[in-house]
Amino acid sequence: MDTIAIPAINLAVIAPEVVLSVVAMALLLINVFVKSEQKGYLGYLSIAGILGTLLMLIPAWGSSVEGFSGTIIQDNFAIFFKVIFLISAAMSILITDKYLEREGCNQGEIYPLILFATVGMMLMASGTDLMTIFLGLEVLSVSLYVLAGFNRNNIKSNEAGLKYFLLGAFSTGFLLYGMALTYGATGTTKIAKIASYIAMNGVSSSNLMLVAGMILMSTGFAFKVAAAPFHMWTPDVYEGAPTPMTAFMSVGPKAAGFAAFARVLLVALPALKPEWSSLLWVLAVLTMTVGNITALYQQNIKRMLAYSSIAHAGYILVGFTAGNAVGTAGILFYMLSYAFMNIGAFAIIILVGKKGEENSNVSDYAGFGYRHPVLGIAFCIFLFSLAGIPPAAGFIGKFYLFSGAIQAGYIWLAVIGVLNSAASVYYYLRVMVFMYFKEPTEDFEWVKLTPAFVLCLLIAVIGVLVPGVLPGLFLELAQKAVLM
Amino acid sequence: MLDNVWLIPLFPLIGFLINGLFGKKIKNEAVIGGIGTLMIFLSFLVSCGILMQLVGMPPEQRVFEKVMFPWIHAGSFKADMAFLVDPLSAVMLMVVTGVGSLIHLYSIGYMHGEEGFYRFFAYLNLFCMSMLLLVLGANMLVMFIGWEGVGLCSYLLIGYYFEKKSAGDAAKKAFVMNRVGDFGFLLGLFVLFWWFGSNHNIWTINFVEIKAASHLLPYGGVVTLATLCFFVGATGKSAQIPLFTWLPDAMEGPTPVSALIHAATMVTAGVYMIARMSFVFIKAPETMMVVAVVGALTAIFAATIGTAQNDIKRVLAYSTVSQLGFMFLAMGVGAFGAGIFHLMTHAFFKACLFLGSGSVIHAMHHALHKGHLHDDAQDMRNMGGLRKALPITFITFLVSTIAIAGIPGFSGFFSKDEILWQAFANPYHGSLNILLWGIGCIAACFTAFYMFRLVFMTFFGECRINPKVKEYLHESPLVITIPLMVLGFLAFVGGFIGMPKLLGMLPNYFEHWLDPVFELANEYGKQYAHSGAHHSHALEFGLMAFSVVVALIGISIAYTMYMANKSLPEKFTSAFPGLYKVVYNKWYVDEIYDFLFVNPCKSFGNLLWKGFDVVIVDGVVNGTAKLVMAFSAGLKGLQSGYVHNYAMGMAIGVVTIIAVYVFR
Amino acid sequence: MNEVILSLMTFLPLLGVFILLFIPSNNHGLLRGFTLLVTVLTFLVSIPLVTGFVTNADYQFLLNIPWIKAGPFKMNYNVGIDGISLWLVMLTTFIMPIAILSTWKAVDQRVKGYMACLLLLEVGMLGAFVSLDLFLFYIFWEVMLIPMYFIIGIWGGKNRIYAAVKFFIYTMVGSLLMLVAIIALYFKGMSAGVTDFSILNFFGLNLDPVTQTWMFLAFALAFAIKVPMFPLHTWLPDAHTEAPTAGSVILAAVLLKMGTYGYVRFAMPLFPNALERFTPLIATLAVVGIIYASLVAMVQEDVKKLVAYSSVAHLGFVMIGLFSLNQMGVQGGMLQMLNHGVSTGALFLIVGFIYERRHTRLITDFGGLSKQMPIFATIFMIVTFSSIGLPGTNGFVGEFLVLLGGFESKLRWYTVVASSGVILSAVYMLWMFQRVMFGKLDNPKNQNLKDLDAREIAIMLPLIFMIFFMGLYPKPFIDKMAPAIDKVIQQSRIRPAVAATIPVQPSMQMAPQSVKPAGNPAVPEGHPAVPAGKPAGHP
Amino acid sequence: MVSLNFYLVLSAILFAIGTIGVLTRRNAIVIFMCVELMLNAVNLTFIAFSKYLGNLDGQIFVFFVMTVAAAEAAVGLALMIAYFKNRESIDVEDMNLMKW
Amino acid sequence: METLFFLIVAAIAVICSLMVVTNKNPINSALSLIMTFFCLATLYVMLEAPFMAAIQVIVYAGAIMVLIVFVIMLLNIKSEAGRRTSHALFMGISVGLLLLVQTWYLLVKSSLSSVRGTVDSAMISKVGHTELIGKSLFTDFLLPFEITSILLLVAIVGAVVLSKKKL
Repeated sequence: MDTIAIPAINLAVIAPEVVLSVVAMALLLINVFVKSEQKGYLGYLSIAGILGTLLMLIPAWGSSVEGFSGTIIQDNFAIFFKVIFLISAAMSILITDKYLEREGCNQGEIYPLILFATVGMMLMASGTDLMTIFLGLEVLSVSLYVLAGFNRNNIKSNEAGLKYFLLGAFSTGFLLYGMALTYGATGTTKIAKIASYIAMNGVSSSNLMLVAGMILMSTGFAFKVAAAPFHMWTPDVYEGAPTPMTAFMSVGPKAAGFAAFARVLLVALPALKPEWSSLLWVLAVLTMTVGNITALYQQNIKRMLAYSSIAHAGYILVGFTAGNAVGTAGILFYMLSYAFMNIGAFAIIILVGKKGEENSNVSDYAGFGYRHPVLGIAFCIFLFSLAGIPPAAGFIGKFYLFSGAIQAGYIWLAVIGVLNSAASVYYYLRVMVFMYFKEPTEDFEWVKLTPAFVLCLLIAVIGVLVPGVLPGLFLELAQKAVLM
Repeated sequence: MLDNVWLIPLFPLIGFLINGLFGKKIKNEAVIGGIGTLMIFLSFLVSCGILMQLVGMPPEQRVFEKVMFPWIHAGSFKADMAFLVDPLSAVMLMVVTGVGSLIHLYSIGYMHGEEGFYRFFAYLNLFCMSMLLLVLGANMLVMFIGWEGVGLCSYLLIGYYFEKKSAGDAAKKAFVMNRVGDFGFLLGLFVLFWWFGSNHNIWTINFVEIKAASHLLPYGGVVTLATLCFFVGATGKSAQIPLFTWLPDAMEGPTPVSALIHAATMVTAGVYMIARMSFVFIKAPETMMVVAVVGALTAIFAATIGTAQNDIKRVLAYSTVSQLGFMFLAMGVGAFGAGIFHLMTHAFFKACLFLGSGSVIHAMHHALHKGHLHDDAQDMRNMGGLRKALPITFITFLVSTIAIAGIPGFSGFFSKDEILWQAFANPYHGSLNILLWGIGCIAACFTAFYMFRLVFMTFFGECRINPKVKEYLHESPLVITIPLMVLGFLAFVGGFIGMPKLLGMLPNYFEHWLDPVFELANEYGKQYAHSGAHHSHALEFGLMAFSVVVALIGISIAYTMYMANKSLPEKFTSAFPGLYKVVYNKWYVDEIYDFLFVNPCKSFGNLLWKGFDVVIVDGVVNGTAKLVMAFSAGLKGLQSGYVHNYAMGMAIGVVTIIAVYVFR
Repeated sequence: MNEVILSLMTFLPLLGVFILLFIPSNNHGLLRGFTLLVTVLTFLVSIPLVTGFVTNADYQFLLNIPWIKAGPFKMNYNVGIDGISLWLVMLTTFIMPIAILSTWKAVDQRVKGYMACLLLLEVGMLGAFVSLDLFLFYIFWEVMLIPMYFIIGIWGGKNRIYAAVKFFIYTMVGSLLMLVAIIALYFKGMSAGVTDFSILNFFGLNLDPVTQTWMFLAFALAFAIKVPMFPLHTWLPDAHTEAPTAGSVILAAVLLKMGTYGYVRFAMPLFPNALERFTPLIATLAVVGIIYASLVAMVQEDVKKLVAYSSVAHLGFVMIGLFSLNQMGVQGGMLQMLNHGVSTGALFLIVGFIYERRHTRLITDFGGLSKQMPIFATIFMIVTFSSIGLPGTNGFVGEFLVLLGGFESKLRWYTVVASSGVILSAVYMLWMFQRVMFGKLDNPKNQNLKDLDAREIAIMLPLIFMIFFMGLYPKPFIDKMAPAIDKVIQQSRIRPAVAATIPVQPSMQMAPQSVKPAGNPAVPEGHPAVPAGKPAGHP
Repeated sequence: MVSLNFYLVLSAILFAIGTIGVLTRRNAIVIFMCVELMLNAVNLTFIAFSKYLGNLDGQIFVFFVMTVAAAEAAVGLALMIAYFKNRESIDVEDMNLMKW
Repeated sequence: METLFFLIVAAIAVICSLMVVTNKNPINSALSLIMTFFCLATLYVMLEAPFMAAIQVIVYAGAIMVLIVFVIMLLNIKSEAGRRTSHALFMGISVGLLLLVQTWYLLVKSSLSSVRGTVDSAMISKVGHTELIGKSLFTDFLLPFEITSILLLVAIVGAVVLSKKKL
C-alpha cells in the first residue's frame, strides 16, 4: 500500500482563517469560565483576534498565492473582501454586548459563532473550488441560522432562525444541483479548471447543462445576497434576528455571497457572460425595484432597512451585470462602504430600541435629532450615505457601480438604478422627517452609550465620510483587487 | 449751455431725492413746495438758455447730442445714456418745464394740508424728471426710461389717495394699459433694430443714426409693422382708442396731477414719439392712415362721451382724449408741425382748464367742508353761478374755453384750424382726407358744445350748491390764481407764434422752427403723396371760416340747452334714453374690456391654478408618488410571512429563469 | 494668492460650521453674530474676484489639484471662474449675509442648526459655481440639497414636510439622471482621449447627434427641474411658501440660478446639435411657463406663492434669453439671473417682514398697509417695480436684452408671445401690491403694525442700491461677462460637419468670427455676435 | 450497464419530488426531510457523473454534502425545538409573526 | 438484467420518496425517507461507489434519520392537522413537475464533459474504492475536509446554544 503523499500545505494561504478559528475555539473554552455579566470581555478578545487577522492580511496584499491543490487562493480580491468581513464582524461585535444584556440572552457563544461565520465568509471569498465555496457557505449559513435564532426566548428570533434555516436549506439544494450539473458538464469542481475546460473545448451557451448549472448556482448565491425573487426571507429574518446580528447579516454574508458569486461567474464562467449578464440584468432590476418600492411602506425601521438592503443588493448587481473592472471595483468599494453605513445605522437602532425589540418603528424616532444631536447627525450621515448622496461613501460606490454599467453599455440599467435610488430617498428621508421635523413624543430609553458603541459609531462615521470625500485610496485598492 | 443739458433732468431728480428722503422730516410745506418748485423752475431756466442758444445757431446745426455714460452695451446692441437737443425737444422742454413750474407753484396752494404733501412733491419732481428724460432721450431706450417712468409717476400720483379703492384701481389700470402700449413700443424697437441690423448691419437705436440711415428703409412692409407697434405704444400713453379708458379714471388723482400729467405733458408723449420718428412713420403709409383714422375716431368718440358727463374733471378728461385725437389726426396726415403746435397750445389751455377746475373744486370742497356736508365737490350739478365767487378763476377758465372751442384769435383756433386744414389738404390719404376733415369738424363742434356746457353749468345760472354753505365760497389764494392767470394769458396769446402764413400778420415762427426736424419726413412723404394737389387760398379761408362757424354752432347749442331753455337736456335724454345711457356710461367700453380681457384672464388664471396646476401638473407628480405607494402596498402583500410562500417564490423564480434559458 | 481665493471663499463657511459647533447652543446672539461674521468675511474674501478679474474669456483664479484617480476615472479638484460664474458667485456671497439677517429674530428655535445649515448651503452653492470639474460640480450640486431640505423641513411653515420631501426628491430624480449622463459623457470622451472630468475637455467633443440628444435631455431635465421650467415647477411654490424667509431668499436668489447656470455652462455648449434640435421645445416651455405662471400668479391668495410663481415666469425669460444664443440674449439672460436674485430675493424678504409681524401671508388679511408703514411701502414699491422691469431698475436691463436677443434670433415669435409676459407681470404684481398696500386699513390687527426697524432697513438698502445700480450702470457686469458669453455661444453653435478625411482644424470653430463682414463700424470689436449665415435666413 | 441518463433522470425525479414536498407540506420537520431528499437526489447525480467521468471529485463532494446535511440537521432540529418550546407547534403556517 | 434491477430499485425509491411527501404522519415520512436512502445506497453500489453506499447507510440512514425520528418523537408531533389548500397544493405540484420536465429536457439535450478521468472500474477493483476516496480526500481535498471539522463544531455549538438549559 502506498503512503499518501500529502501535498505541500501552504499554511500562509489559510493563515487568517486558521487564526480566527483558533481564536474562536479558544473563546469557546474561555467562555466556560466567564461569568454571565462579564461575557462582554469575550467580545473584546474576539476583536483582538480580528485585529490580529487583519494584521496578517496586510502583508499578503499584492500577492496571489494558491494553496491546497488549488482549492483556495489568497489574492487581492479575497483580501479586500476579508477586510470587509472582518470590519463588519468587529463592528457588529462592538454593538452586541449591551444588546444581549438588555435582551437577557447574554451567552458568550455568540462571539465564537460570529467568528466562525466570518471564517466561513473568508473561505467563500478565497475558495477556488466549488467544494470550498460550498463548505464556506455552509459554515457561514449554519452559524447564521444559530445567530438569527440566538435570542431563543424571543419568539420572533426563533421564527427568524427557523425560517432562515428552512429556506436556506432549500436554496442549498438548488445551489448543489447547480454545482453537480456544472461538474457534469466540465468534469471538475475547480474554478480555474472549469474555465480552462470551457476555453479549450469550446463549450458555450449551447450546452444546456452548463447553462442550467450556472442558473442554479446563481439562484443559490442570489438567495445568499437576497436578490429578488430569492429575497423573500430577508425582511422577516432581519426583523426577527437580534439587531446586532441583523447588522452583521446584512453586510458580511451579503458581501461573501457576492464574492463567491463573482468568482464563480467571472473566473469560472466568463464564456457564459452574455447569459449571466442578461440574467443579472433582470435580477438587478427586480431586486432594486422590489426592495425600494416595498421599503416605502415600512413602519418598522429594521424591516425598512431589510428592504433597503435588498435594494442595495440590486445596486451591486448592476455593477455585477457590467462585469467589467469598473463595475467590479464598484462592488468592492460599495460593500466596504455599505458595511460602515449599514452597521452604523443599526447601531443607532439598537440604541433607540427597548427590551423586546420595542421602539423600532419609524415614528418612535420623532424628535430624536434634538434629544441627541450628535447621534442624530451620525444617523443622518448613514442615511444619506445609504441614499447615495454625496459626499458620503455610498455615493461614490453607486457612482462606480453605475459607471461600470454605463461603460458596458447598460445605460438603461443605470437609468433604472438611479430612478430607484431617487425613490429610495423617500424612505430614508422619512426617518429624518421624524427625527427632525416632528416634535418628540417621549423620552428615549437608553442602552447606555458605552465606549464600544462610541467606537463603533466613530468608525462608521469615519468609514462613511473619509471614503466619501477622499475615495482615491480606497478606489485604487478596489481597482487592484478586481478579479481581472 | 447746451453742454449742460443734463442739468435739466438733474434738478427735478435732486428735488425728488430731497423731498422723497427727507420730506417727512422737513414738515414745513413752504420749504417742501419751494424746493419742488424751485428745482423745476431751474430746469426751466436752463431750458430757456438752451432755447436761446439754439435760436442763435443756424437752423441746420440745431442738433446736439450729449452722451453721459455708456448704459447697455451687449453684443451689437448699444445704448448710451445720452440726451438729444433739437428744435423739437426744445419746444417740449419749454412746455414741460414751463407748465410744470406753474403747476408746482399751484400745487403748493392746492395741496395745502394734505397728509402726504412731501410725497406729492417728490412724485411730481420725479415725474418731471422722467418726462424730461423722455423728451431728451437720444435713443429709443433712454426715451423708454422716461416713457415708463412717466407711467410709474402717473401710477403713483393717481394712487396718491391710496386709501380710496377707486384710486388704487385707477392707478393700476393706468399702469397696465400703459404697459400694453410699452409692449408695442418694445416690439417696434425690436423690429426696427433687427431690420437695420440684419439687412444693413447698422445696429442702432439712436434717433440721429436712424435718421441718417432712414433712406434705406423701404416704404411699407416691415416699416409698417414697426410703426404700427410703435403706434400701439403711443395709443397706450396718449389714451387713444382702444387704450383710452384709463385716462378718465386717472382723474382720481389730485387735480394738479391731472393738469400736468394727464393733460399737458405725459399724455402727449405718444404724439411726441411719432413726431420724433416722423421720418420712419412717413415711410409707412398704412400706418399713417391708421394713425389718422384712430386719431379722428378718438376725437369724436371721446367728445360724445364728454357731452354727457357731470363730473367736472371727467368732462375735461374726455376733452383731453378728444384733443389728443386731434393731434394724432395731425400726425396721421403728415402735419407734424401742426400736431406739435396743437400739443403746445393744448398744454396751455388744458392745463389752465384743469387748474381752473381745481380751483373750483378747491373752493367747493372748502365750502362743503366748512358746512360739514358730504356732497360731491366735483359734480357740476351742485355748482352754478360761481363766476361771482371765483372771478379770476372764471375769467381764465373762460379764456381757455374759448381757446379750446376754436374761436379766432385764441391759441386753440390757430392750432386746430391748422390741423383741420392739413387734414383736408394734405395729399397722403386721397379722398379719405375729406372724411377725416369732416369727422374733425364734427368733433370740434362737440368740443365747443361740451366745453361751454361745462362753463354754463359751473359759472352761470343760479347757484345750486346747498345754500347753507354758499357764504363759504370764495376765491382761491394767490399761489393758485397766479398760475391760472399766466396760463390763461398763454392760452390767449400762445397761438400767435404759429399763426398761419395765410393770415399774414406774423410769419409762422413755429413751423420754421420745426422745419429742420420734419424736413426729411416731408421729403419722404412726397414720394408717395398724390401729386401736388394745390389748394387755393380761397379754399383755405373758406374752411377756416367754416370751422369757426362749427364752433359757434356748438356754443349756441350749449347756450340754448343750458342757459336759455334748461328743460331741453331733460327732454333730450328722455327722447333718446338708450343713447343717453350708452353715452353716459362711456359706451360701456370698460365693461366690454372687463368682459373680454379682465374676467377671462382671472378665470383662466384660476382655472390654470386650481384646475391645471393643482390637479393635473401636481396631480401627475403626487399621482406618481401615490402609484408607487400603491405598488408598494401590493408588493408588500407578497411578503405574507409564510415559509412555503417564500419557497414557492424561489421555486417559481428558478423555474421561470430556466424556462427562459432552456426554451429560448 | 490668486489660486486660493476661490477655495478659501468656498470653504470658509465650512470652517465656520465647525467653529459654530463649539458655540453653546443657547447663546443665540453669539451664534447669529458669528454666522453673520462668517458670511460677511466670505463676501469680503470674494471681492478680490471682481477687482482682480481680467476681462477675457479664460477661466481665472484656477486651482487644479488631483483628487481621485481610480480605474478609468480621474477627478480633480478643479476650480476657477469666468465672467459667467463670477457674478453668480458674487451674488451668492452678497445675498448670504442678507439672508442671515433676514431671519435674525424669526428663527428662535434650534438656532445653531439653522445657522449651520445656512453656512453649509453656502458651501454647496459656491462650490457648484466655481467647479470646473463635472464630478466636483455634481458633488456640490447635491450637497446643496441637504441643508436646504432641513431648512425647509425644520424651520418651515405648516406644510413643510411635504414641501421639503417634494423638493428633495424632485431635484434628486433630475440630478441622478444627469449623473448617468455625466458618466456616459465621460466614457464617450475617453474614446476621444479625455483623461479627466474637467469640463474643458468636453467642449471640443464631436459627439454624434443621437448621443447628444439623450445626454442633453438628461442634463436639461435636471436643470429644468431646478430652474424650474413648466411643467416641472410645482415643487417651487410649495418649497418657497413653506421655507423660512432666508430659505426662500436663497432659494430664489441662488438655487434657481443653478438650473440656468447649468444650461449655460453645461447643457448648451456640450451638446450643440441637441441644443439646436431642442431649442424650439425648450423655448415653447419657457414661453408657456411665462404666460402660465403669470396667469396663475395673478389669482394667488398667498403673497409668497404669488412671488414664487412670478419666479417661474422670470426664469422663463432667462431661458428664452439663453436659448436665443446671441450675445444680447445670453447677456440678458445672465443679467436677468442676477436681477432676479436681487429683486425676488428682496420680495421674499419683504414678504418675510410682514409675515413676522402678522403671521399670515394671505393677501386678504392685509390692505392699506401703506398708511401704517410708509418706509415699508416705499421699499416694497421699488422692489415691485424692479420685479416688473421698470426702466432704470435692474429688472429692465435683463428683460429688455432677453427680449431683444430673442427677437434677433430664431426665437422671434416665441419672444413676441413672451413679451406679453411684460404686461402680465405688471398686472399680477400691481394687483397684489394694491391689495396689500392700498385701500383702507380696515383690519384691526393691522392697525398697530410697526414700520421697518433699523435692521430691516439695513437689509434692504444694499438690495435697493443694487436694483438701481444694475439698472442704471450695468456696464461692469456686462463687460466682464461678454467674452465668456461669446465663448459659450461659439461652443454652442453647431460645429461644421467635417468629413472624416478632413481633420478638424482648430480655426474651423472660429468660423463665425472670420466670416464677419469686414469694415463694419456698427459692430463693436470683440463682440462677434453677428452670426455668419444670418442674413441668408432673413427677408 | 445502465446508462447514465437513467440515473440522472431518477435524480431529477427525486429532486422534483423533494421540491414538491417542501412546497406542499406544513410540518417543518417534514419540510426538512424533503430538503434532505433533494440533497440526496443531488448526491445521486454527483456519483453518477463521477462514475461516468471517471474521476472521484463528485464522490468527494457527496461526502461533504453528507457532512453538511448532518450539521444542518443538528442545528435545524435545535432551532425547531427552541421554536416548539415557545410556540408548541412546528407548523410553518403558524410562523407568520413577521410579515409585510 | 442490470437495467431491470435498476428500474426496480428506482421505482421503489420514487415510491418511497412519494410517500415521504404524501404521508400525513411525520414518522411514516421519516421511515419512507430511510427506505429511499437505502435504495440510493443500492444504486451507489451499482455505480461502483461502495464506500459512499456505506456512509449513505451509516451516516444518513443511521445517524441523521435517527436524529430526526428522535426529534419527532420528542416533540410528539401528531399528523398534520390539515392539508394545505388545494390551490397551494396545485401550485406546488405543478411547479415541481415543471421543474422535472425542464431538468429532463435539459439533461437529454445537453452533453457531458468529454474529458474522462483515470478512475475506471478496473482501477477501482484494483486499488479499492475506499482507498481511492481516502487518498483523494487527504491530498487534493484536504482543505475542504478540514473545513468540515469547523462546520461540525459550529453545528455542535449552535445546537448547544439553542437548546441548553441554563441561560
